[in-house]
Amino acid sequence: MSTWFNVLPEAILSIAATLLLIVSTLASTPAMRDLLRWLSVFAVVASGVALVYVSGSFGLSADGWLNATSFTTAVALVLLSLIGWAILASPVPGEYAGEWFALLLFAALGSIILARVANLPGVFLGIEVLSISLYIMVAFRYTSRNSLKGGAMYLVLAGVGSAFLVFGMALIYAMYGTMSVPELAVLSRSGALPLVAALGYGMFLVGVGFKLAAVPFHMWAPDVYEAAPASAAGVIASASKGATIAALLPFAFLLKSHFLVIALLCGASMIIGNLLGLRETRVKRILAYSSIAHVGYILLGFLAINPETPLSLPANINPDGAIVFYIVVYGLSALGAFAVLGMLRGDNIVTLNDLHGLGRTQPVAAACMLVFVVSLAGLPISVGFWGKLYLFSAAFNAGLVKLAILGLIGSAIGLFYYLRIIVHLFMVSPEMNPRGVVPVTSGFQKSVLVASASAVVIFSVFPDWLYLLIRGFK
Amino acid sequence: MITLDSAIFWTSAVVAIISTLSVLLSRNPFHAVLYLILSLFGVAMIFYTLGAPFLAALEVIVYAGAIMVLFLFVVQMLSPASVPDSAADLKRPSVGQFIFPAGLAAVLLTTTVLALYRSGSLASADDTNVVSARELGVALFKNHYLGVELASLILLIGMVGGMHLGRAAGSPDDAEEDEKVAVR
Amino acid sequence: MLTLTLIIPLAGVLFVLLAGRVSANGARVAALISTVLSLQVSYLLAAQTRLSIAEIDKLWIPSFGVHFAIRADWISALFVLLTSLLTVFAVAVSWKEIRERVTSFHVWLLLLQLGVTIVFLARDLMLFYLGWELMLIPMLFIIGSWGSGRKEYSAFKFVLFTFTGSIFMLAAMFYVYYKHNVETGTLTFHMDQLVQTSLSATERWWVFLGLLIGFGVKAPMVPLHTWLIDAYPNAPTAGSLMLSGILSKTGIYGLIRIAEPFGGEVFADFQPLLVTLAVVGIFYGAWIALSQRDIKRLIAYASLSHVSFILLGMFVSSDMGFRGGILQMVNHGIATAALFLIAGAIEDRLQTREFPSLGGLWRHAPVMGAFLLFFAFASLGLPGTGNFVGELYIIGAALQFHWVVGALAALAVLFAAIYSLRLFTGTMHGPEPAALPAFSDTDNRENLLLTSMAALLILLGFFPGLVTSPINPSAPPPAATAVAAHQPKTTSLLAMNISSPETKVIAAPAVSGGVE
Amino acid sequence: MPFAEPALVVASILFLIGAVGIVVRRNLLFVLMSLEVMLNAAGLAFVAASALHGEPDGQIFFLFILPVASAEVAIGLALAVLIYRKFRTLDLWSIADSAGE
Amino acid sequence: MYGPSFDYPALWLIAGFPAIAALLVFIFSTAMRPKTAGWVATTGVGFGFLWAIYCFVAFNSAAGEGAAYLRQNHWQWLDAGYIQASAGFLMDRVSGIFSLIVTGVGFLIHIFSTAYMEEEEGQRRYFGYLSLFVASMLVLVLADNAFFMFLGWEGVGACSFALIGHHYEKSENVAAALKAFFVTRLGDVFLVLGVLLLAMVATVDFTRLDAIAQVDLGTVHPVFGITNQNLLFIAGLLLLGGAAGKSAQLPLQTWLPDAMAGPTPVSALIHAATMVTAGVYLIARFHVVFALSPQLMMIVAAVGALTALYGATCAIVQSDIKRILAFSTISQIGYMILALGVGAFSLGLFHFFTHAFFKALLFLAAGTVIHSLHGEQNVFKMGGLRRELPGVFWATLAGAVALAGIPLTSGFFSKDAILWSALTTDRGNLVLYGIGLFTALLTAIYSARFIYLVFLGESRATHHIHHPSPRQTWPLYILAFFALFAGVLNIPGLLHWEHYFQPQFGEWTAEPSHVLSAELIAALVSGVLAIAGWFIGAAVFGPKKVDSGRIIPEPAMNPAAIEIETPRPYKSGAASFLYRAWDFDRLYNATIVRPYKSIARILGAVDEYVVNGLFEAGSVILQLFHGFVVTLQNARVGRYAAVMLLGAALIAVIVTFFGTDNL
Repeated sequence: MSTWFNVLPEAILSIAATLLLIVSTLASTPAMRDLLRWLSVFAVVASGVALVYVSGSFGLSADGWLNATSFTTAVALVLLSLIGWAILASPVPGEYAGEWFALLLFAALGSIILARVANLPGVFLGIEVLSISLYIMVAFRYTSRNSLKGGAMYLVLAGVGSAFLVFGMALIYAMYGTMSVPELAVLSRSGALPLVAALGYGMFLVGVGFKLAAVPFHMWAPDVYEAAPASAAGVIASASKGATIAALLPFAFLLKSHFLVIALLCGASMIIGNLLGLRETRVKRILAYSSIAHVGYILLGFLAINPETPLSLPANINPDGAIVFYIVVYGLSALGAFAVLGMLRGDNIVTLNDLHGLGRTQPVAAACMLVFVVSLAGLPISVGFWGKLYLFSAAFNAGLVKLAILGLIGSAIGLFYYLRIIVHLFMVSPEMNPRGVVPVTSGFQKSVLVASASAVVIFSVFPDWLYLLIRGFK
Repeated sequence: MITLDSAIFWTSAVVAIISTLSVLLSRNPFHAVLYLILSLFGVAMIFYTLGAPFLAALEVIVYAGAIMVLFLFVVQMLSPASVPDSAADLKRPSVGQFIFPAGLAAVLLTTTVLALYRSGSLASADDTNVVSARELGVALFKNHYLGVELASLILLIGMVGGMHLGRAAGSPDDAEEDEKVAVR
Repeated sequence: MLTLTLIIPLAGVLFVLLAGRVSANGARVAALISTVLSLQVSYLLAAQTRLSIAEIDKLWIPSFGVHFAIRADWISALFVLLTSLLTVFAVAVSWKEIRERVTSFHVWLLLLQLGVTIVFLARDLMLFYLGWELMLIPMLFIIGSWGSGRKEYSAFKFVLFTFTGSIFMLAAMFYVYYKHNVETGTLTFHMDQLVQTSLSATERWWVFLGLLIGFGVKAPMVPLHTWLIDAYPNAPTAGSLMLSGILSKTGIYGLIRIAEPFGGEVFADFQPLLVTLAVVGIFYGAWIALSQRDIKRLIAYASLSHVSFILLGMFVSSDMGFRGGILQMVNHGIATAALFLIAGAIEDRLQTREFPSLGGLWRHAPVMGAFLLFFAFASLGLPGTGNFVGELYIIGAALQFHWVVGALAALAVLFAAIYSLRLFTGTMHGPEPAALPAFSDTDNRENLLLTSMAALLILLGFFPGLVTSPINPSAPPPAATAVAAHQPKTTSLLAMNISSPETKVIAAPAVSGGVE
Repeated sequence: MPFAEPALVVASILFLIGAVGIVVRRNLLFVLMSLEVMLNAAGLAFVAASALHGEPDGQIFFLFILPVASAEVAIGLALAVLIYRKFRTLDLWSIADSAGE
Repeated sequence: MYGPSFDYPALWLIAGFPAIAALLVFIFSTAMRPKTAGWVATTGVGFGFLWAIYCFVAFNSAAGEGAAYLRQNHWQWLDAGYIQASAGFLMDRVSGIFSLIVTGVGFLIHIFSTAYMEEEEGQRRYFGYLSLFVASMLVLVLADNAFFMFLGWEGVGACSFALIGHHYEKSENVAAALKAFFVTRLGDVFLVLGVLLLAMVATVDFTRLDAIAQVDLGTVHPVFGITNQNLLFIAGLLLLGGAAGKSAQLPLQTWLPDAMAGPTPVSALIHAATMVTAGVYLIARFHVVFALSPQLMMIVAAVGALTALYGATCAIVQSDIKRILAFSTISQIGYMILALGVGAFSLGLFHFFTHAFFKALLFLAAGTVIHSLHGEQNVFKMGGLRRELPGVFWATLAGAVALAGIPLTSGFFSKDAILWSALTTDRGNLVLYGIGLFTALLTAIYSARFIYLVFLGESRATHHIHHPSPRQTWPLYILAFFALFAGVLNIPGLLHWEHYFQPQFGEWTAEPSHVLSAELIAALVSGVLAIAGWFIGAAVFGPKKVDSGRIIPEPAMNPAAIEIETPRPYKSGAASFLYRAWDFDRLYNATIVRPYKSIARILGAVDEYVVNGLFEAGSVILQLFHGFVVTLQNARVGRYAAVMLLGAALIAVIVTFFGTDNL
């Protein structure tokens, strides 16, 4: 069986996306557009199956481009399921649904590539596939000035980011003359890092940091999140971050040389991210800031990784496992929160005042929001709490006490704005709502929401089940 | 001693840098585009001296030929000629605006140069071996087919984006567009 | 029994949700039923723990070694009993006061009860912490949505304070957990294992400090009390009742059941500071209470003073003080609840809590006045109410600790008298304010509640042994052997040996002696 | 002849000029051009690097940069056109300051 | 076996009857008619009285068999460390006498009240607390240990608060009630501490108090690091403080005059039977502790003597009829304390015994007078009531002469015996005796003044007279009888009383010399002095001595500051000073009350702005940081890119200059 075969998941997604584009021209009625939704879901599921099928059957394959260890498979599946969830939850009444789903599929493609890729151009191309489709999703509603604004900003800054990424790669390549990550890992572990490579990795981190919206490369996040359609923002927050982290994981060997840099990114994100949210009144921006902070927590886990050992998902406190766990946890909660916002209003800007009285007019949606926000805040006994506990205990085991304390402080600050969301949701009467929001929610989306909320609840009570689930992917 | 190659290299380097600077400083988009084309030519020459004639050609054809022309079209379409050069966004940035970024750039540059020359650990091939188009093609399609696929997909996505956003050009009516592109 | 105490509130939540669909009263009734049930259950549990410890221990989250481990010895069971009792009261007082979104109110109330019960029963640190934090959100809602005045602000303040404190607590717990893992290689949060962790003195110092901050905020211990001054008055009556009656007890409970075992010998280093803080708190609260214009704020400060009194009893580290503290926790829970109930009733009738617009109410509400007088006397520690016994024990213990502390504690009793009677005379006595609206006396529901509370206090006043006698002399009991040792061979709470005088009468001795 | 290292220096100079351009220019078109300059400089760096090692991989990477750059430009310019329609200007500052919706 | 049986009746019922009555009144208060409430309470106390007699007789028969006390121990009440107390009742000689007086006089006062309170509001409340008052006092005197006694002790305080503030509409009454409670409460603090000390050192079980004498005085106490002797001394002082609080002795006497705010029968109860005598009981009960240390006895005697003098001096100038009696009470209690202080414990009790009668009598009489004058209390607006209320007059006269200690009245015997002991016991001395004598003179003077101003001379009253009902007068007559003849119980030479208490106080009593001749001379001296005093009083305040022009204003109490604020009623500053009760109130207000309040206010501000401010400041700082980081977020691509560039430059610098293989 040729190693071609290992490309199957990606192939399925790309073919499905192209087909979708073609079919979408025929889809004129809403019913048919729902068909498109299911088509793309099917594609995602199919490529997931393919992933499981090819997992572990090859080492490096596609001539060193992809690898398919159980770990990468697990990560890829996590990302896929997140995007699949986004496809289910994203309300697309418009005519151009086909393109939307196609773009989501492209994003999925980029993500799983990033989860599995094993060399530098792969990383670059994966990131580009992901982010270019995201540009378009951000600017999808081109009739709104906001979307155009955000789209342009995202495009330019992301371009800068990837330019740094590529330049860094160039320097690395200039140093070592190879582009395969495993080889780089071996080379970099041997002795002190030469300055050129160090600089190259530094710039590489700039690019990655931008995709992650880690401080100080976070500036774009609030504006873009606000400009983008809620579900797109959800994808940016959950899947694209997760994919970038996944792409970063093979570079764990950097911890030997660039620990200080990453630690700074991590600390700054945890503190400044939460500080930024403190008095924000626009909900999407709040979520953007919280996403920045969460990147900080995830990086904390990344810092705890032991560069010498291969990545794995053991049962106990283990950074790699903790990170994957957290990607799921955070992704679920963030997607859910954004989905609720998406149902809330047609336009982009949702202020806290728009939430007034939701607890009484739309108890179900509000309850779901409560679950998601509590999980984001990491209040016990939410699954978010368990995720944080995994991360922090991993960090603590690795001796990163100071950073862990910083993280605790950060989450204490962060609690403030999460609480504000809750208060505005439940403790203000609907009359106080300036724009008299009557949320438009289709029964379908509602059920999706409830499903994911209850998933969050269940995993909150039995976090191990989620763990088993992740590890079950093989 | 100055060989022909080194002469070409240095002159084209200087040309590239100066013309890029003037892109940065010019006030008229037309001129900017032309300067950029010039700097691309310079880079193409450098490619040539680095033994990548095929890429040099591509640089000229794709970058200068295609992308820049696209720029020109847009510039014409938006006809900033009607906009006076004195428009706020076309003014040449004041020196004050330059200080901060230029400073940072200087820092980055110095670190890079330091890295390149202090460590000197770069394995420099004594003689540049020219990579022919054939070798390139072979390497590309033998080892990097996945990359090619992805690149093509990227172009496809770009096309989708262009099409989607281009739609707006057709319809003057926002209201109906609104619910066409409606997505939350 | 043990699991039922946790299951009933949960089932109650569902029950309330269903009944709430029918009508508001449905929700009320449902909540009442479930709380009364859990009262019954916890009574039986308490009766059982007089003989033996009830315990459940299941591995819950293997990847963390979190156990679902709950154990009820006498003290835990006692506070579970208090909790369910006060929850019944809370439901009852809210009957008329809570008029909108009744269902969700009771849901939150029951969740609160669940959290508190977990805290009192948990033997697993993580489980304890979960219960601890489980109290936050319900309280946030109860204060924030049904409170009065600056309710959101108060709710925020409460949650932020408690959460920040609990972060320190969690850090301390986690450190022990980590050390234990390093030592034994097993991941477990179970207290019985963790207390065996060998920690250096400095480690213990820090761990104890972390736990102290966490619990001190909740108790509250001066100077971590400022959330209370906003939260107590602005919460709905049920809320302040739960806050002052139970949530403060969770802090103290944590101190004696978790902080002290982990603190171990370093507790001695902290003792002077802690005793000082407690004494300061007593006078601070008592003194400021006098200067308040708002009756609920007055009660809040008074409660602060009482809690400090309890803490004093706990900190002087003597059996007597411990017994006094435990007894006083129960008394304070009931008495303050009653005071808040009456204050709430007054506010509900007059829409004001300010002294200047109160006074001379006795003519209109003699019964309420009588009750208020009784509970004011109770809170100033009049003999015949349990408060006296508790305070007497504490003063006695303090006197043994150091005569200055003892003297100050005794003096505090005078101060207590001052603010308590200020509360009474300010509302019931004196000339009526101009334009006093029609003021109705307490209705039967309130009378029933207050009577039962008063009866309880008097009962404890004459038979304090009901609470204290089962307490194991080796107090505070190290968890494992808690209360295994005490005697009474009956499973009724009222198993005081109240013997008729004959038993005590012995033959008349020689001339010097007397007829006994 | 060892032009590789000088070429790398030139590349970084171009790259930084592009970066500075993005910072200082307010007009979207100019910003996009600077972006092109940066990507192109990165490509140049790769070619130089491959010249160092005398193998084609670096040049291949340049081949991957090309489509990315063009795709970005395509979308960017499309956005520019739309933005000009909506805001009657390409000045990113005034666009940023102008109200949404 | 001696259970509660016919021979040994259940003691608790003595307190139980009034308590049950009170309970009934409270529970059915809304259902009951006010009249019924009155009768229920009265019946309860009445039964209590009868039962007390029964128990007392039973005890005496047991005592005949050589038993020192009856005791019934019901259950272990307190059980922690050294605090061990049973809920038990004890009947011995002391508590026997006390319970008889309390129930008996209380009963009479109840009867009186049923008439007195007829028109008043809130009768149910009144009677409920009144009989609860009696019940608590009975618990106080019948308890078998100090802790259980404290139950009654505090109960008395609580009821007195409720009763003094009976007319709660007027702020000054409330203020008076609060004052009474707080001052006595201060005493209680001392008492608690003292009791705890005793419990720690020896025991507070009343049947085992002799154990205190067995304590080795030399050893150093482990907890306090001082010898047991000093410890007992301190404990004694604390007990004295407690006694001073309840018994209105210096320096805690200020509450008693203001306690007049309550209805008059309440004052009668407080002064004669219940509250103020608690201190006497306490010291008598703990006589061992005091007798152990001469200095302590000295202090007690000094306090008693000074208080006696103080009360007399104040009483002599008062204008309010009830204040006169109040100060006289203070003075008379002073006598009792003096007696205890000089070691004549039984005589202290004897004076308590006699005093109970005539003081109750005087108060009830005063009540009747006030009643018949429609609430007029200023003696200078009375006079000439003899013609209107002859019965009341004669009764009052009996009480007055007894108070004055005119020979052959009860007061004479008790007081004279005290003076004699003050002179001749080894604990006594000439100074004490002198003070006592002088006080006796003053006492006689103001007694006479009382009679003359109120009953004799021409009427200065404005109202027409309202005649009392027999339910008011008969108690007066009964009390008058005892006031006159109760003295026979301790006629010098026979001394039944002292012999009766011999087993109780036994070796602790300081024996006065029993030289009959000398004793008779002393008696003669005091008798003559009393008579002389009476005549002086008559001479000064007699008929036609007091013109209606010269009227002393009655004190106006300022509720805010609980003190007597009056213009100088007399021309002489000294008189005004005495009139204002030596300005103790002003002193305490200036030194204690006002500072306390202001500190409270200051602390309140501190908590509001400093302690709370700290935490508020934290949030403010956070918000400042927020503002700082959020200013950069102005949607401008250029600036965002600049920040990115900054980050890149930082990373480059770190990597280059801080080394790559760091950490």
